[in-house]
Amino acid sequence: MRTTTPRQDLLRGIWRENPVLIHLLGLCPALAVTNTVANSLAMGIATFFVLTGSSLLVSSLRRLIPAEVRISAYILIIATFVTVADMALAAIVPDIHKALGAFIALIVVNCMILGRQEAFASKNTVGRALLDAVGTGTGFLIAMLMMGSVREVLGAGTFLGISLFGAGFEPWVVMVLPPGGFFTLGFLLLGLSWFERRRARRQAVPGGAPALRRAA
Amino acid sequence: MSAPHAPGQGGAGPPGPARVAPGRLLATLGGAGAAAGALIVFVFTVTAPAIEAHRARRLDEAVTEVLKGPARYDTLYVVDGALRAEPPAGAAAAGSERVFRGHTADGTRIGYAIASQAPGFADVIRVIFGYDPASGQVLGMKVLESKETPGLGDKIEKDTAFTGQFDGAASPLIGVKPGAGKGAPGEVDMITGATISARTVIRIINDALDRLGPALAADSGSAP
Amino acid sequence: MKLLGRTFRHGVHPPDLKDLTSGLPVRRMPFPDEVVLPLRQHAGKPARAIVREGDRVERGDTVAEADGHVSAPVHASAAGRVTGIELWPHPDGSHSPAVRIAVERYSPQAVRPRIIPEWEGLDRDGLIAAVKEGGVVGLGGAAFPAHVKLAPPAEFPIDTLVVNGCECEPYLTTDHRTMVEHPGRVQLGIRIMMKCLGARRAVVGIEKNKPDAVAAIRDTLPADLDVSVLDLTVKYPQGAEKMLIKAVLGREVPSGRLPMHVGVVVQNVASLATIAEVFETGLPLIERIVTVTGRGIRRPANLLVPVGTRLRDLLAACGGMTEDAREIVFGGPMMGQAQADLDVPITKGTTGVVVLGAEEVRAERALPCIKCGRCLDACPVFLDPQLLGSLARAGRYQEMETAHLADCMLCGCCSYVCPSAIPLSQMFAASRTQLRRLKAAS
Amino acid sequence: MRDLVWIFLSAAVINNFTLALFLGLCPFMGVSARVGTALRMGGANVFVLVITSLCVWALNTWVLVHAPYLQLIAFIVVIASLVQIVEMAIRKMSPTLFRELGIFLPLITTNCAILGLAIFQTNRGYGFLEGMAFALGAGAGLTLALVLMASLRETVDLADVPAVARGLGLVLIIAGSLSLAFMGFAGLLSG
Amino acid sequence: MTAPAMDRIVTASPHLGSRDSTPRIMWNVVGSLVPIVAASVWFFGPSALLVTGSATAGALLTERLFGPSGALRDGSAMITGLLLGLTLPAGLPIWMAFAGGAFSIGFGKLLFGGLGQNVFNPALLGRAFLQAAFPVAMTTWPVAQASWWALRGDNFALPLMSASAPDVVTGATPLGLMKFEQAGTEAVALMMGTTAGSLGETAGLLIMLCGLYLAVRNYLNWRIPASIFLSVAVLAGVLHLLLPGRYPDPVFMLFSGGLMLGAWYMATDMVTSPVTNAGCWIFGAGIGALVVVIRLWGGLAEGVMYAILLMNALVPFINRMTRPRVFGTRLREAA
Ligand SMILES: Cc1cc2nc3c(=O)[nH]c(=O)nc-3n(C[C@H](O)[C@H](O)[C@H](O)COP(=O)(O)O)c2cc1C
Ligand SMILES: Cc1cc2nc3c(=O)[nH]c(=O)nc-3n(C[C@H](O)[C@H](O)[C@H](O)COP(=O)(O)O)c2cc1C
Ligand SMILES: Cc1cc2nc3c(=O)[nH]c(=O)nc-3n(C[C@H](O)[C@H](O)[C@H](O)COP(=O)(O)O)c2cc1C
Ligand SMILES: Cc1cc2nc3c(=O)[nH]c(=O)nc-3n(C[C@H](O)[C@H](O)[C@H](O)CO)c2cc1C
Ligand code: SF4
Ligand code: SF4
Ligand code: SF4
Ligand code: SF4
Ligand code: FES
Repeated sequence: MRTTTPRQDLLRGIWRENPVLIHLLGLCPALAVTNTVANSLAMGIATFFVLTGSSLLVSSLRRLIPAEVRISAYILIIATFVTVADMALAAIVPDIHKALGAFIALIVVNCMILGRQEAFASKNTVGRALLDAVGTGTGFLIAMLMMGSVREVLGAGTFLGISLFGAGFEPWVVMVLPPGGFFTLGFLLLGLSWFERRRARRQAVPGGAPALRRAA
Repeated sequence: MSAPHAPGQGGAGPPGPARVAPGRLLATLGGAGAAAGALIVFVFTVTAPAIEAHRARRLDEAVTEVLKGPARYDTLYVVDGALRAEPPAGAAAAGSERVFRGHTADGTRIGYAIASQAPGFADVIRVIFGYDPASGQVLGMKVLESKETPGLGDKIEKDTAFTGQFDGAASPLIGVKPGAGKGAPGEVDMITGATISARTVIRIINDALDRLGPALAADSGSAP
Repeated sequence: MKLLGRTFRHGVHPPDLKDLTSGLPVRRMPFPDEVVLPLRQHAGKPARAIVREGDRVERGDTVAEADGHVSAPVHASAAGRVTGIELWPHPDGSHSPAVRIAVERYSPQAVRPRIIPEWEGLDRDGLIAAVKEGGVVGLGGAAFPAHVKLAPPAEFPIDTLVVNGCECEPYLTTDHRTMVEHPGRVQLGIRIMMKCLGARRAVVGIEKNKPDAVAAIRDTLPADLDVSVLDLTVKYPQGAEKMLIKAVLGREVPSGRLPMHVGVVVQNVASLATIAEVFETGLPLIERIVTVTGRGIRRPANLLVPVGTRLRDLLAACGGMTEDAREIVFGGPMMGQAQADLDVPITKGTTGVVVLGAEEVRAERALPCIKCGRCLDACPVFLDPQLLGSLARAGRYQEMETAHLADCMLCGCCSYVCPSAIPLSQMFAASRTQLRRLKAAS
Repeated sequence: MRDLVWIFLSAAVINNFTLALFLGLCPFMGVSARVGTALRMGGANVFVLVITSLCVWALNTWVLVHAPYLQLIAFIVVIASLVQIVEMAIRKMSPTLFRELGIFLPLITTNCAILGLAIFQTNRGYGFLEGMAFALGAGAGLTLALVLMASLRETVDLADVPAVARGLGLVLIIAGSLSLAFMGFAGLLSG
Repeated sequence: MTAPAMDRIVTASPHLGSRDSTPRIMWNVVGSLVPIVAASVWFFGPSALLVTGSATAGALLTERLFGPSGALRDGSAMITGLLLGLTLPAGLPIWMAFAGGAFSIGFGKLLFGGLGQNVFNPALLGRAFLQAAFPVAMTTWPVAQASWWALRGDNFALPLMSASAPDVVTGATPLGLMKFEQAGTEAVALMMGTTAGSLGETAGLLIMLCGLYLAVRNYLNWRIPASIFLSVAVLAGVLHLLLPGRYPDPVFMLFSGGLMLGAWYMATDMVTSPVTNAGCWIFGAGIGALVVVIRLWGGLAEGVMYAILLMNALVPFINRMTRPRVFGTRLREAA
C-alpha cells in the first residue's frame, strides 16, 4: 500500500492533485453548471456528499465486495447516494435543483467519484478513505467555485447574485454561454501551466536566475 | 482474450483475488441492492411531501399569476379534444395534457390556464398563459422554462414591458416591431434584438389556442 | 490537352534565361594545367584506379576501371603525369578519391592510335561492351552508366526510346547546342541505341523554346527508322523522365518503378551524341559540353571542357566572375549543387556552371507555412509538400514515408513557388537520409 | 414530422450534445486524437444511444410510473446489462463489427452522454419516435464533435503550439471555438 | 585570376524562387483593403475609422507583445485587425473593438503557434466572440445621421461599460428586414452601400473589385469565392423559384450582408481554407449552403461568419479527403 500520511491524504486532492484542474476528471459538471456561483456551489456540495458517502460505504464494505462485481457494486452505491442527494436538493432548494437539471443525476457517472472508489476507497481504511474523499471533494468544490466565479463575475457582473460593478457594466454574455465554459476552463489550465513552468524554471536554476539575468 | 498467466498459477481462473462462489456474488449484490433500495425509499418518503409541495406551489403561483388571482382552480384533462374532470385511465394518464380552470370566490369562471411549448432561439420555451374564451382575450403570460440568451432572449421572462402586454390582449396575437404597431387590439410589441424569442412566445399562444380553442369554448359554454 | 500542347500536369514556369548562351557556338576550352578525375563520376559503384603516382598517361588512357556492372571506367582527359590519388573536393560537397594529373604544357594532346569500332559490324553485346569501355554515362544529370540502360532485363521488353532534349532548367543550353551542331550524331546515337534495345520507335521530345533544335533534328530524321520529334510545352521539369514519358507517350510510370517497366528507356540527347562519338572517333567520354553562364559571369559561353577541369580554370576561361556574383551552381539553378570550393572538378555529369547574381538568389529567411497550397499545385508527382514539410519539421519521418516521400524526385518546384521561402525539397532530401538511417538502425 | 426533425437537429447541431450540453466530454477529450478512432467511438456511441433510448422508453412506459424514485438505478442497471447482452450478441454474429466498435462499448455503457440522454428523454416526456430522433441526433452530434475535434487536433499536432498551451489547454480553446461556431445554428427551424 | 568579392553563398537547390513572398501577399491584401475602409468612412463617418482603428490596434498590440519578434512585418496581423474592424457596427464602443482584436490574435492565432498555424479564421473568431459576448451592442446598427461628422452610437463608452446612448437611431440591416419583417431592399442600394449594416458589409461592388484584383494577382484562390457565389445563387434561386413570396431572390442574397466581404476576403484566408483546389470547391460550396440555411431557416439574420467558421473546422477533413492521387500510384495498385 502507498505510504502517505493522513495529512497528505487530505491535502493531496485539494490542490496538487486537483481532480478537475490537474486530472481533468468530472469535466462535464465543471463546464455545464458553473454559469453561476450558486449553481457551482450546490453542485460542488452535492458531489462532495456523494463522494464522501460512497467512499465511506465502499471502504467499510471493501472486504465484502467481490472483485468481479466491484464496479457494479460501486455504481449501485453511488447511484443510491445520488438519488438521495437529488431528492434532498429538490426538497430543500428547489430552484437550484431546477437549474442544475439532469446534471445532479449525472454525478453517478462522474469519473472522479468512481475513480476514487476504485483507486483508493476500496483499498484503504475507513478513516483514510474519508480523508481522501473530503480532500478530493473539496478540490472539486474549489475548482467548481473558481469556474463559477469567473463566469458569473464576467458574464453577469455579479457574485452570488450581488451586483459588483454597478448598472453600467456590460456583461460578457459569452461567459455564461457554453463557449464561455470551455474558454474559462481552457484559460485556467493555461494559467496553471504557465505557473507550473515558471516554477519549474525557477527551480532548475535555484536562486541563480536573477543573477544570470543581470549578468546577461 | 487470454491474460498472460504466471506459470505457477496452473492456469485456473484469472489472476487477482481468489474466486468467489457465484452464490456469494449474488448475495452481496442482492444485499447491497436491497439496502440501497431501502435507503432510497426511506429518503423518498421523507422528502416526497416537500417536493410535492414545491411542485404544487410552483404550479399554483403560475396559474395564479396568469389568471390574475383566482380564488380556486380546477384541473381538467384534455381527452380526445374535449375537457374532462377525470384523468384518462391507464398508461396515457401521465402524458395527457392538462388545463386549469380558474374561478372567482363566487364561482364565476375567470378563464383557463394553459401550458404549452415550442423551440425558441436557444432551446424549447415553455410558457403558461391565461385565456378567457368568453372575451377571446389572453389574461396573462408567464415563461415557465427557457434557456434564451441572458440580456436578449431572457427579456421574454424578465422584461415586464414585454410580459405586461399580454394582459388583456385579444387573440389571435399579432407580433409587431416596437413602434410599428397600428393600435389593433391583438398587437404585441416584440423585443428588439430578440425577435425570435418574442415571436416564439406569441406563436406558442396562438398555436395552443388554435388547438384547444374549440374544447375551451365548449367547456365554457357548459353550465358552471 | 492537345490544344494546350503536350505536357504533364503541374510544374512551374521559371524564367528561362537561356538567351545568354543559346546562340553561342560551342568552342573548345584551352587545356588547363591540371585535371582532377574523381573516381565517382557516375551513379553506382566508384571506379577502381589502375594508375599510380608518377605514371605518365596519354589523353584517352584508362585511369580507373569499372567496378562491377553498374559502374563506369574513367579516362584521362589530357596527357600528363599522375601526381597523386587523393581525397579532393567533389561537386556533391564531399571529399572523395580522385586521380590528379599534371597536364603536359606543350603536349599536342593527341590521342594514342586506336581501333575505331565499326558499329554496323557489331552485335548487341559488342555495342554494349564498346559503350562501357568508353565510360559513357548519362549526361542529363544523374550520370547513370549508359551501358546498363542499353541492356534492360529480358522480362521488360522496350518498345520506345524516348530521347530527352527538353533541357527545361533555366540558363542551360548544352543539349540545345548539341542538337543544333551535331544532329547527325544524335541520330546515330538513336540508331545504335534502338538496335541495342530492340525498340520499334524513338521519340525526341524538345521544348518549344528551341525551334532551331527542333528543325535540326527534324531535318536529319532517318527514312528507315520510326523516329519522330515532338515539340513540348515549356515547363519545368518537363525533362524529368517520368514527366517526359507522360508528356510524349501518355504513360504513367508506376510509383517506385523505372521507365523500363512501361517499356521505355529515356536517354538524354547529349548522352546519345556521346555514344555516337565512341563509334565515330573511338574516343571515350573525356570531354563534354558545359554551359558557363549566369549574371555573375563575365563572358558566358558554351565550352567543350575536358572532364576534370577545375572550376577555377573554367571560370578563368570565361573572363572570371563579376562583382555581384553570389552563388556558383553546378547544373541548372533548379536542381544544381551550389559550390563552395573553386577547386572542384567538372565531372561527366556536369551540364553547366551557373553563376547567379545577387538579385537572383533567394536569401530570405523562411517564414511559417501559410497553407497557400501553391506547392500542391506545383508538384509534378502530386505530393502534398506542405504536409510533408510539416511532418519533416516535427521529425515524423515514418509518416512521411506513408505520404509518399519516396516518390518525391527533389525537383524543387515546391520550394520554388513557396511564398514563405521554405526549403521544402531540401528538407525532403534530408528526411530521406534520416529515414534510411532509421531503417538501417532497426 | 417537423417536430422530429427539430428534435434531431437540436441534439445534433443546435444544442450539440457535446459542445452545448457538455455531455460526453470524456470521449471528446480522450478519444479525439485520431480521426479513425473518433469515427469508431462515434459509431459505438450512436449504437448505445439508440439502445438506451429504447430501454428508457420501455422503462418509463411500463415500470417507472410505479416507482419514480428508482429511475436512476433502473436506468443504469438496465442500460448496462442490455449493452452487455448486445455486445455478446455482436461478438457472436459479426466479429468484424465487434472489432470495429466492440472495444468501445464497455467504455461508454455508463458515460454521461448515455445517462444524459436517458434523463433528458424522460424529463422532456419524449415518446418512442421522439426518443429515436433524439438518440440519433445525439449520436450524430457526438460523432460530429468527435470527428471535427480529432481532425483539428491532428492538424494542430503539427503546429508550433506554445508550451503553455500544449495538451488540453488548447483542446479546450478549440472546443470553445467550435462551440462558438455552432451558435450559428441557434434558432434553426424555430421561425 | 580576379578574385571575386567574396560574399558568396552556398544554399540548397532550387537557387531561384518565385517573386511572391508571404509578406508581399499580405501587404497587397492590406493595400486592397484601403479602398474598402475608405468607403466605410464615406458611409459612416469618423466612427468607422475609430472602430477599425481600435480593432487593428488591439490585433497589432497583441501580436507585438506576445508574438514572435518581427511578426508585425509580415502584415497578417494588420489584415486580421482591419477585417475584424470591417465586420463591426459603426457604433460599437471602441474598447470592445480593441478587445475583439486582442482576442482574435491572442486566442485565434498565437495560441496555435502564430502565423499559418491557426485553424479558425482569427478575425471571424474574434467577431464571433464579440457577438456572443455583447449581442446587443453587436446588433445595434446605426443609420445615417444628420451630420457626417457626428459619432455614431457609443464609441467612447468607458472600458467594460455598456453602450447606452438612448438617442441612437438604429436601423435594421437588409437581412434583418428580410428575415424579421419580410421586407426587401433594392439591389442598387445593396451594391452601392447605402444601407445599414457593419462597416464593410455595405458596398458590395467595391469589395468585389478589390477582391478581383487579388484574384487576378493570384493572391487568393478564385475557386473559393466562385463556389460560394455559385452555391448561394443556385440554392437561393431554386427556393425563390419554388416559393417567390417566402424566399428572397438570389441577387439580394448575394449582395446583402457580409457575403461579399466574407467570400472575397475571409473564406479565402489561405491558412484556414483547404490546400487543394478540389477542396476549395467543396469548402466554398459548403459555405454557400450554410449561409442559405442559416439565413433562411436559422434564428440569426446573417450566417456568413458562422458558415465560414464551421467550414474552417472541416478544413483538415476536406484536405484529407481531397489529397491528390500521387503520380503513378493507381497503376501500381492495378499491377
Ligand atoms: C449571441 C447571440 C445571442 C442571441 N440571443 C437571442 C435570443 O436569446 N433571442 C432571440 O430572439 N434572438 C437572439 N439572437 C438573435 C439576434 O439578435 C437576431 O438578430 C434577432 O433576433 C433579430 O431581432 P431584431 O430584428 O429585432 O434585431 C442572438 C444573437 C446572438 C449573436
Ligand atoms: C527534376 C528533373 C529534371 C530533369 N530535367 C532534365 C532535362 O531537362 N534534360 C535532361 O536531359 N534530363 C533531365 N533530367 C534527367 C532525366 O530524368 C533523365 O535522367 C535523363 O533524361 C536520362 O537520360 P541520361 O541517362 O542520358 O542522362 C531531369 C531529372 C529530374 C529529376
Ligand atoms: C537503382 C537504379 C537502377 C536502375 N536500373 C535501371 C535499369 O535496369 N534499366 C534502365 O534502363 N535504367 C535503370 N535506371 C536508370 C533510371 O531509369 C534513370 O534513367 C536514371 O536514374 C537517371 O535518371 P534521372 O536523371 O532522371 O535522375 C536505374 C536507376 C537506378 C537509380
Ligand atoms: C486573401 C487573404 C485573406 C485573408 N483573410 C483573413 C481573414 O479573414 N481573417 C484574418 O484574420 N486574417 C486573414 N488573412 C491574413 C492571414 O492569413 C491570417 O491572419 C492568418 O490566419 C494568420 O495565421 C488573410 C490573408 C490573405 C492573403
Ligand atoms: S464521466 Fe461523464 S460526467 Fe463525468 S466528466 Fe466524464 S464525461 Fe463528464
Ligand atoms: S521536390 Fe518533391 S515534393 Fe517538391 S515538387 Fe518536386 S517532387 Fe514534389
Ligand atoms: S507553398 Fe509554402 S506556404 Fe504555401 S502551402 Fe506550400 S509550404 Fe506552405
Ligand atoms: S471510458 Fe469513455 S467516457 Fe470514460 S474516459 Fe474513456 S472514453 Fe471517456
Ligand atoms: S534541365 Fe530539364 S530536367 Fe534537367
